[in-house]
Amino acid sequence: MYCQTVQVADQSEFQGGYRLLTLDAPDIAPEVSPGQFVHVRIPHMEESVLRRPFSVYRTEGPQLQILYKGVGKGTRTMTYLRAGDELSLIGPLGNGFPAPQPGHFPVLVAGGYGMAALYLLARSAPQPGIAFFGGRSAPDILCVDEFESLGWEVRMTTQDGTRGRAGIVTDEIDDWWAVRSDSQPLEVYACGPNAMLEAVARRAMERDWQAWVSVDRNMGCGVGACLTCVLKVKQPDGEWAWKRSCKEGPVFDCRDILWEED
Amino acid sequence: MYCQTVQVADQSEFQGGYRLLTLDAPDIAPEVSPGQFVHVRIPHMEESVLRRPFSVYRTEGPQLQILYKGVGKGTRTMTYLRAGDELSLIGPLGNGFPAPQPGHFPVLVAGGYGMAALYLLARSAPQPGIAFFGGRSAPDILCVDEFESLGWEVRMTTQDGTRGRAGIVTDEIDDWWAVRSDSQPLEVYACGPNAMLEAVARRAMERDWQAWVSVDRNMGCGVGACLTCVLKVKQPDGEWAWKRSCKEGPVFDCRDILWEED
Amino acid sequence: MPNLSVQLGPLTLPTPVLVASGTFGYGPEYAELIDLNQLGGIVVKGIALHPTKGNPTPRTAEVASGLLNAIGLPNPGAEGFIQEYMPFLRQYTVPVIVNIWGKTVAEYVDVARRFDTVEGVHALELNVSCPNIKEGSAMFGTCMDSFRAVVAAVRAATALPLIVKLAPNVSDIKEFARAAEAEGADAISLINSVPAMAIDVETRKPKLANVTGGLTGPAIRPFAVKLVWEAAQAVTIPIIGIGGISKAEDALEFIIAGASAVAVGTASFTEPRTVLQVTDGIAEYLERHGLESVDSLRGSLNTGSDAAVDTDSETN
Amino acid sequence: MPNLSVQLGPLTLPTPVLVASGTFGYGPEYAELIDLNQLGGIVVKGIALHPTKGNPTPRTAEVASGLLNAIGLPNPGAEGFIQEYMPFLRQYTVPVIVNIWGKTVAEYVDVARRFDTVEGVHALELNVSCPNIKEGSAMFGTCMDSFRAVVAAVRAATALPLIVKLAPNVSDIKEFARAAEAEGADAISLINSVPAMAIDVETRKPKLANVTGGLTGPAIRPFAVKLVWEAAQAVTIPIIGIGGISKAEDALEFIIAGASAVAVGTASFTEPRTVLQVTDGIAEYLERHGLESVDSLRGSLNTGSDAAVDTDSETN
Ligand SMILES: Cc1cc2nc3c(=O)[nH]c(=O)nc-3n(C[C@H](O)[C@H](O)[C@H](O)COP(=O)(O)OP(=O)(O)OC[C@H]3O[C@@H](n4cnc5c(N)ncnc54)[C@H](O)[C@@H]3O)c2cc1C
Ligand SMILES: Cc1cc2nc3c(=O)[nH]c(=O)nc-3n(C[C@H](O)[C@H](O)[C@H](O)COP(=O)(O)OP(=O)(O)OC[C@H]3O[C@@H](n4cnc5c(N)ncnc54)[C@H](O)[C@@H]3O)c2cc1C
Ligand SMILES: Cc1cc2nc3c(=O)[nH]c(=O)nc-3n(C[C@H](O)[C@H](O)[C@H](O)COP(=O)(O)O)c2cc1C
Ligand SMILES: Cc1cc2nc3c(=O)[nH]c(=O)nc-3n(C[C@H](O)[C@H](O)[C@H](O)COP(=O)(O)O)c2cc1C
Ligand code: FES
Ligand code: FES
Repeated sequence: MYCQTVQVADQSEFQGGYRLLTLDAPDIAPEVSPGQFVHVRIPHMEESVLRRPFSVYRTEGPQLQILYKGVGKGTRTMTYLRAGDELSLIGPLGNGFPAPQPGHFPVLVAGGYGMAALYLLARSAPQPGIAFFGGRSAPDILCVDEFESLGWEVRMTTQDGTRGRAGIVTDEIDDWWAVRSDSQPLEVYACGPNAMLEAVARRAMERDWQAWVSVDRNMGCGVGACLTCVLKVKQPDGEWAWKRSCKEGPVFDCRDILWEED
Repeated sequence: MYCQTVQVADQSEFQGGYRLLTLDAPDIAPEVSPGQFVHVRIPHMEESVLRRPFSVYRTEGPQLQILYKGVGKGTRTMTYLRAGDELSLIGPLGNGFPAPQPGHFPVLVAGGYGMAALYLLARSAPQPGIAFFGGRSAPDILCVDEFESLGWEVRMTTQDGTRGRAGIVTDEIDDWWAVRSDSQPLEVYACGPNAMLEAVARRAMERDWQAWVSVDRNMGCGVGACLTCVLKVKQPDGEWAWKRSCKEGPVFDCRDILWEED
Repeated sequence: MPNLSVQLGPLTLPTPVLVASGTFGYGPEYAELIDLNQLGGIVVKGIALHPTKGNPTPRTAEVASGLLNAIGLPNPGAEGFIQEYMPFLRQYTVPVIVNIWGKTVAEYVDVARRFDTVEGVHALELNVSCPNIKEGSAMFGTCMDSFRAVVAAVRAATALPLIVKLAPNVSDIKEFARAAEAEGADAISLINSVPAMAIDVETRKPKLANVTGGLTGPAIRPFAVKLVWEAAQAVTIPIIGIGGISKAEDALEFIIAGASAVAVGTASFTEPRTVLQVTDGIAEYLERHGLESVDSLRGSLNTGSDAAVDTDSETN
Repeated sequence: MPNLSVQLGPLTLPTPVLVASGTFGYGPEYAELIDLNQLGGIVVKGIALHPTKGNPTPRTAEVASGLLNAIGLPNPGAEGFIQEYMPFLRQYTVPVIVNIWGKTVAEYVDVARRFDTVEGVHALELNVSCPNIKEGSAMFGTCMDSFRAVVAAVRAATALPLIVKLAPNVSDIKEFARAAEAEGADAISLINSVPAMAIDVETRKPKLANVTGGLTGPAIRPFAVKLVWEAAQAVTIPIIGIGGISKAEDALEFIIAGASAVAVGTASFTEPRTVLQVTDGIAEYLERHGLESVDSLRGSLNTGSDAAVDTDSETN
């Protein structure tokens, strides 16, 4: 973990309102493992005391990339960053995904920035698997080429039917599962809206898949000190405890999460 | 008086750390009279609740220009403005200088941005006169060509002697006064550091010159509502009263100011 | 178009958005920029019986998301104000609320009484939250006995609608809200500026000549919203919410917390048209949410099931 | 190189810059980023006798120049803390100050007593400023009788240096500062977070699940500096100044106002190295001004001739 001033190498429009931010972070980038995030201090937001967390989309040598959308004050201010600007980064943070095991079939489920958050995992998997991407509309489906060029099969659903199947991502998963003949045990990795994660988790628990979900909670410190980002996790004794999604997470075994919470 | 969003037409380096900001302000610019100021809401300073006041240096049709120096948070943030950026302006504000009278000889005394603040007056005077500019060093002497091209004689003093005479501005004024033969009554207009204004005022009162000074006080509202910018002004009954430098000023007859104040 | 008018006891306001005392002068200062008739009301700068000069300079200092001020309540006195400014204000339909202060109960009573017969004055706002106004060593705004005494005396002295402006620096705002109600106030307004100070570390001098001052602006809003919410649970008289309002959303926080009206203060310095932008934004919000009046939004905070319903729950 | 060490009664700190309770965890969280031995002291997150879960989420919300929090004092309990974290903390030379709280005087006494025999604990900070800690209906931090009772009881129960952390929401901080001193506190720290709230106007729900929370960060600094300045005039025991410190200049304001040491809170979230930057900046300032120690700067505010010397002068 570092806290460093890094330089913007490039920023460009991506797709569907997303932007691609490339940072020169020679110490941090090589140490990022799939599912980890960085905590960004956004310049020119003097009124804001909090950083903003972003998953690492790709790393390439000394560089790391973030794929983000301008949804609020922080992310909209980020759009002003230009090559050469400096910003402070803490990272890599969080536990990240457990590595896919040889002999298991990897399945990805993603919505929104989850497609970016799963890319490093796809790249490091011992074998390509299948990826289910869901979104509202065609522009919300990101990075398909990148996954396909790694050999992954990508199945898409959009609510308005403008790309892939019309519907939600779990419709497609259910159909795939219903006709699946391969007997390798699944390893499912999901990152997206909470409702998507819960729907995946319920299926995983029913059908006995191993499934990890990466949750999105408001964060303060990002390093485990402030106890902002907690969620309820089941304990061996039947009780529950708050766990910090920045430290014990953001990736949790879906069976451990107390899903009633939200 | 307007409160309007205007556009930056241009911003460029000037000299001595000063920058020249040109604004498209078609309603405001034509109404500015010499010695008036505008109150600027500086963009990207969300933590700041106050505007910053600036004298109008030049107006040209729909444009007005400000000559300013990055001395603090606000003015340093202003340096980021680029052509096309928008900002909110209140103006024209303040009383401005009384117009020079025909038959009187106009004398300007300036330090710092005062050289810019007196330009419109020089341009509108019925006859050119003499201008005394003082500064720490050569780069602090601004706009000499502009005044000379209007026919004014410009005498300069710098503390380090790098331009004009070594010393302070009143040295030069005293020498000029000692050998002056012309008998026209003087009208003196001064804008600069408080010590300069006071030194000029003392001479004016001794030698019976008509002299106006433009004072620089911290401002809040800029329009007379908050009572931040007050200074002590003598009353006919021998008492004193606070007067608002944004409303009754920033230009005062030097005889009216209670100089003991500072 | 939703109905924007609100009722503060006997006082009807055309819109729920006032300008706060001391931040809008006496009316003429902003009249070139703003149509005063579009305001919910003008609360003029604090008026005492006799003219007062106010504090030495510097009187203000900018701080993070806020302003420190120690202006010192300079004013032309009741007579001066009536002569200099009332003829101007009478040209408008906007309700004029005179913010009054004094150094003793008797002075408060005298200045209140003076305004009873003045045409065009719609209400009085009692400024008991100025730290300097002392009777003996008690402070009217934070000492319960003096507070009750001054509210009761002014209530008896005026037939005008009476708004009592509360000090924020008390450990239980509910007590003061209830006392104001019990002593006959028609409404309460809160908060006044928060006692504070700033130091120039290079000179080791206070940034204000007066050493201490009052903090206002966005920095105090969460503190003010909390106090308004508490007060709203303690009294039935209407509340004017004040503190750091610079956009419609901020004003809506106060209304949802229980305020019937709000006042814009420091934000007028940043952007004179704030009061109108806030008014338009409230209208737009009511329309979008299908609400017919400000009253139907007032106090509608949904504290949910999870949420603690009293104010004594754990923080930190 | 000026001497940065400061004395808080019996407690010696290597530098005057601590990290504030609840904003730096229990030590390990930031240890990868910061050499803990460079800190003036670590004040750990509030510890109760028994483990506590804390509040529902959302627990924080960002506001203008500040943070609202209602974390709810989750903690592993005294035993859990001692087992999980003290072995780690003993590896460092940095003074460890344990922030303690309870729901009754008896609980405070028990948790204080538990730490008396724990190696590596340098002092206790008594958190009486958490709004939830009630005995009957009294709040320890704002009700003088309960305040005195808990300070006296804990004082009798511990031989460790005792720091009492004051609540900001009282009408006269001097009374509480004097009471802490009278009951035997070795030092006081202030301020704790300021009761506040924020509302999401679209959902009409509070932004915190707990409805209300505590405001911290730059927004509260001018308020905190004023309270420290007042407290410094009321007591002779040392003061730890807290509230919105994010750079050396901010810390120097507190020291010039009368604090012997300071603590960095929310700013650690924004920039974990703040505590070190503040320390370096203080050293640089002392050197530049030819001052040999923090003590020679402490309380050196020059209120001048013009300036009012009491706290009761006019604002507004
Ligand atoms: C582990 C993780 C990884 C993420 N990865 C990505 C990614 O790769 N790409 C992407 O686009 N997004 C990602 N996000 C989401 C991203 O962090 C948010 O979109 C971003 O924080 C939004 O900030 P904002 O200021 O633009 O907008 P908003 O969310 O609108 O913020 C508005 C307001 O919300 C409040 N707020 C924000 N955070 C908090 C908090 N912790 N506590 C209280 N209030 C808060 C603030 O008041 C803020 O001003 C990730 C989130 C997490 C937790
Ligand atoms: C009538 C008038 C005309 C001027 N014309 C010019 C000009 O033409 N060119 C030029 O360069 N300068 C001009 N100035 C000066 C210019 O306004 C200041 O340089 C500018 O305000 C500095 O702002 P700043 O934030 O950069 O720096 P600083 O002065 O360093 O501001 C630092 C801090 O000072 C404080 N501060 C500023 N104003 C106030 C206030 N009113 N009350 C309390 N605290 C305050 C704030 O905390 C601010 O952050 C003029 C000033 C006046 C009064
Ligand atoms: C410069 C200034 C002068 C003020 N003068 C008065 C006053 O005369 N009487 C009064 O009751 N309040 C006065 N106030 C307090 C405001 O009316 C208001 O309560 C406070 O500013 C909080 O609102 P804000 O955060 O929107 O500014 C003054 C505030 C400021 C900033
Ligand atoms: C997230 C958070 C948790 C806190 N927890 C505690 C606590 O457990 N005990 C305590 O006495 N103060 C606690 N505080 C208050 C801080 O110690 C400090 O007094 C306050 O944050 C003001 O300082 P700041 O403005 O620098 O943050 C907490 C503050 C924050 C922001
Ligand atoms: S964000 Fe602070 S503990 Fe997770
Ligand atoms: S700046 Fe507000 S009265 Fe002059």
